[in-house]
Amino acid sequence: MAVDGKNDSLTYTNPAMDLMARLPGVDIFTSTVDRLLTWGSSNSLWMFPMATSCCGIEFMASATARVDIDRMGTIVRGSPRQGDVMVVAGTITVKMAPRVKKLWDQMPEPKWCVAMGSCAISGDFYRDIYSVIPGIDTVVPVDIYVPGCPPNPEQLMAGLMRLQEKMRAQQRGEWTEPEIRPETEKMNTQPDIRRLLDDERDEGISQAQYDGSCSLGMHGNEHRRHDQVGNPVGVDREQGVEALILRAQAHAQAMEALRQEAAQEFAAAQAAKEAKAKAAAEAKAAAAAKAAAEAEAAAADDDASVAGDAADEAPAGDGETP
Amino acid sequence: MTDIMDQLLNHPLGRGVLLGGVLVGLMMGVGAFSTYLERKFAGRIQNRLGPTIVGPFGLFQVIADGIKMLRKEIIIPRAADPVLFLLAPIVAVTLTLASAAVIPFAEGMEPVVTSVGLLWLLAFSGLLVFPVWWAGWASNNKYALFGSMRAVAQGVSYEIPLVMAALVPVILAGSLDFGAIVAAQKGGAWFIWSNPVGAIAFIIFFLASLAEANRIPFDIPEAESELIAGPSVEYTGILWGMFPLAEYIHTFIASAVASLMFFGGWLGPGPDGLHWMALKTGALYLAVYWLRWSLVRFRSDQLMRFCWHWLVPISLALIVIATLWVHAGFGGSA
Amino acid sequence: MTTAEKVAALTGTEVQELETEFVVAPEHHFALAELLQSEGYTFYITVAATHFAGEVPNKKNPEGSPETFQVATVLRKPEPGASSFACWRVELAAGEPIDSLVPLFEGADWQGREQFDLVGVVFKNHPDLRRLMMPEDWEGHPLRRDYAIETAHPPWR
Amino acid sequence: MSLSIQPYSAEQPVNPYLDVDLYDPDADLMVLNLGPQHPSTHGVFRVKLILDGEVIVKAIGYPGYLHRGVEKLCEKLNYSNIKAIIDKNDYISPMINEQAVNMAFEKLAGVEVPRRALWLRSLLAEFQRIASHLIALGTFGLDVGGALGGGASAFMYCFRDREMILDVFEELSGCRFHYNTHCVGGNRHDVPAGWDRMVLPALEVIEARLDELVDMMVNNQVFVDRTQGVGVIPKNLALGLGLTGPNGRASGIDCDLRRDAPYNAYGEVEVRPAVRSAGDCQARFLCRVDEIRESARLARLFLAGLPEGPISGTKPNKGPTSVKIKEGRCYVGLSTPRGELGTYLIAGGNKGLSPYRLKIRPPSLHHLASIPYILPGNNLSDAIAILGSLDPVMGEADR
Repeated sequence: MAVDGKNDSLTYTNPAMDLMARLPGVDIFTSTVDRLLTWGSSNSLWMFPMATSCCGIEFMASATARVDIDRMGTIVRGSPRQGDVMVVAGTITVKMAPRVKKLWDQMPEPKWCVAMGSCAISGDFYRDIYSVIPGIDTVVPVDIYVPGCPPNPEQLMAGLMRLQEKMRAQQRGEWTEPEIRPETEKMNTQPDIRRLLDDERDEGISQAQYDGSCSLGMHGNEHRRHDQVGNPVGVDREQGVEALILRAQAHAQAMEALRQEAAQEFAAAQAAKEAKAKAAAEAKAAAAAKAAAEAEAAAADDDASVAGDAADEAPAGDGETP
Repeated sequence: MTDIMDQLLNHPLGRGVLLGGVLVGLMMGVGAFSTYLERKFAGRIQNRLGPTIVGPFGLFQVIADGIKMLRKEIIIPRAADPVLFLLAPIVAVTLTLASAAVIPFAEGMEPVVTSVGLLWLLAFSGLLVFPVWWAGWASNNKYALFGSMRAVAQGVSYEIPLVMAALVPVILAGSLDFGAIVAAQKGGAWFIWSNPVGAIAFIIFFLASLAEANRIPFDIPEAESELIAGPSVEYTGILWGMFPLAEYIHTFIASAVASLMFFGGWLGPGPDGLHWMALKTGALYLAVYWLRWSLVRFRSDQLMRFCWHWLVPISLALIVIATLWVHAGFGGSA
Repeated sequence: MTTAEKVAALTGTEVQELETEFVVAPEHHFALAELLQSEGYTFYITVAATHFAGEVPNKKNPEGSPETFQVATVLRKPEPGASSFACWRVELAAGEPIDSLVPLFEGADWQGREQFDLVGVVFKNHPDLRRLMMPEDWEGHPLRRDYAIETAHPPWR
Repeated sequence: MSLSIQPYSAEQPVNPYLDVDLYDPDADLMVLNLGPQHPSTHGVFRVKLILDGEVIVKAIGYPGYLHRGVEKLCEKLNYSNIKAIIDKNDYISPMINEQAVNMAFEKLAGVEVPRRALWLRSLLAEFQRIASHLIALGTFGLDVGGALGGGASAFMYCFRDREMILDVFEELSGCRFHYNTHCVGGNRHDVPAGWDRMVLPALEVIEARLDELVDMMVNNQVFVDRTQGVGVIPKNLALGLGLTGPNGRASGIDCDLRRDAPYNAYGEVEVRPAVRSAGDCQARFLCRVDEIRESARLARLFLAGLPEGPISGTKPNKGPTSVKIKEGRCYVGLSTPRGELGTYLIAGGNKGLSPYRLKIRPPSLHHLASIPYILPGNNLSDAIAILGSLDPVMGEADR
């Protein structure tokens, strides 16, 4: 799952395995151990539920008697520290996405992500809406997509089995292409964890994370400085509402100014059109008069209808302010 | 061969190493296998199957889980206290194993021969409050802190009825030695029915040891629906795995001690021996599961009220009655 | 005197039936809610604000029309056997605040906050008016007609 | 100085806008963020708790983590496409959500719905109510009993029974949920042959197993200790907050739209809503248990009396533009398992093809609005139980 080595959450290797790989003559042994480790990991996929909406219900149903995902050794843990597979079941919104990223960073390696349901995969119906993330793979790397709206519990189980197959294939070296989207590399949040034997970690990143987590309200006694009722300390409530009223009025005034501007433009355009149409009509009339001097008077009716068409072509407003 | 064994067993150091090794292996096996057993048992209670796919009857599930946990990354949170954080799970397992050292699974089969076995056991299981407290404190997580504070309050409170209920068989048998306590129950006179207080003392002892081991309905420190995982919420991989391991072993030891003190240990109808001890311990152990998967949990203040309003006065009364009973001449060997 | 007549007397509008939406001037809004509450309409049901974007002058509407808001309120009379509701609306100019019903109904708190968040109507005398649905730092009010549905919100969207 | 906060009561109400600094300047208060990702918040809901020890001093709720802009989307969609979206709002009872918007559309469009469709809708709604309440009971068990304990067993039992209802729906419409089986003017799927042979045994089994569940939960002293007198919502507060459905009826509000403002076929049968007066967690739990029994009774009535005839008053929809409502506005409410689901509709957007404004009155948001009032003064453990007993669905609350 390594991207390019920049994101240190993706380059973790177990120190014991690292040591063994460096010792001469133990390659055969390590490959056996590797197979054993993969067997263990793939048969004990503990899920950390990121269950937000409809799919969460089917996710819960997958743990119950009808399907019983515990048969393949999968149980649900509420803490990200003890999960192996994050199952994103449901729509992720803009408000929720930073939390998803944070919880994903809190999970220990090796870890996998399953996008369950069409909302998590692509946003589905809600893809174009201002508050919805168009697919969770823009936030965290996804290993398995389980399609459906919502997928049946059986489908989730099939997805997990597909993940097992992928893990085994990866261990054999058969499957190497990571399912990762380029947007993921641009994410600027980093894991809020300190790793053993990691000397090269930048302290600045850690500090930035810590500050960021404070702003999310995860640490500290922020209730002292944070507002109790939504207004900054020192501003009483009535004043706050007054400020909001002022803001709304300012907005309304701005809209009104825009409308006036548009009205002036409209009037100007209308006048220009009329002048143009009048000029055209006059030109036509002049031409017609010139022609009339030469031909019959019946041609004048046609000129009048042309002028009428020009007036009809005046642009209509789009019905809504921009 | 038997001579060497005898010599080894009679030598204090050799005995400690040999039986200690067996004990550690056995307890680790019990702790690990318990997770499988519990998942199967819970599955049957809930009309499910539990693990079936990994290995025959899902038996290798435990091994897979263990390998998985060993492989997982160990994360120490940035704001955590690294020393206490690492120390807590290790100490938890060590203390639990140490408390198991005095339990005789058959006559004379305890790694540490001492005449105050019960005292040793109660002392070590009482110390178990500390690693849980450290874990919660060192994690620098509010949920963990809540869990550990609840654990401390609960552990310290339930220690009292636990010890006082354990004193009842001690008074009846007149000894702190497990061997002597079991010997006093010879001839079918198990303490649970050979006297008026045994049954109640057993219930109190059992409930208090459930509370000590944080099992439902007393599992408020690790309340999954409130505190996610309680003190162990920040632990990953094998460090986390040590907590449930210690908990399972602790529960197993509590079952073993209860069967020693109230059900005659290895005594039984027919030939005495290890099989009776295993049977009784196993039955009590499954009863713990049964309770766990059919009850909801107390609230912390209700838990405290239950302890101080009911268990402590009743166990005090039990001690008095047991003393009078022994004084009247009905008691055991003493 | 029926409730409808009392309402008509209070608001000065013609009210035939309370279930059919009727228009009330903003200054009568709070008094009407108070009256209805004393008449048994004690169940707070909902408030729905609607934004009407004004029109720039065009051929069909050469004058144009200003931006307005409408706030509809529904109260229910919980009577076993025959429950009825009252539904009225207040028409507001842009930027004009409306009285909050929080002193009468606790439920108006979050409902008002939601309408403020999504539509941008300001509620006077609201004890805690801030965004409910969108993040606190969100810009704009999504349910306005002039808010584009696919507005981007970097870096997440 | 030690101050104590008592749980909400009519005599001593809780101030939800309490200024914590004024509460006790010397107290060492602690902020605990419950959620948005927490096992017991029933989706993504965040409560910021300010705690004095384990006692809650102030609770601030933050919904909106699942705000999907449904109302905005409805302004862009055609009438016949909207109900597929509304399904996803209250994802625990999608069947009734479809009916809610359809009722509003039919009222404004003036479409006559055939009698068979009305009865079929009522029948499906009652099934959905059973399924929804089963989830509510099960997850409440999970909240009180823990994911690794007796509560989990109750949860498993409830989901096991719910699967039978889903099978019934799957037989009818082909989906486990998000059925999309209602349309303006009638239904799309008629009852398959031999359906009653599947339905009636399911109802019997569910009713029989419900008794076991009640035995396990309500007749258990630990459960009673955890729920009795916890999270009491007095009647006046419930009225002011707009607490409808089982939560309101547990507080003594005798109001059920099925009986008081009958829609569908409810006017033709007698509905006996379960009303209790305690207003605590146990009353809410028992209200739901009683409603399951009542719904099973009603479902049997509706199944037995299902009239013959067409199931749709209009021709099948040929395209998305087949429903046109030029203008009008209305408020329509119906009773979902959570409470009164209202639809406030202003027609006339997009040349009559879409609503100009569709406001959904989500019962769950009103229920969640009660938490600043009823959480303070309670223990942290009780907060979980109270949240669970309100049975919120975040998809509906946030929309």
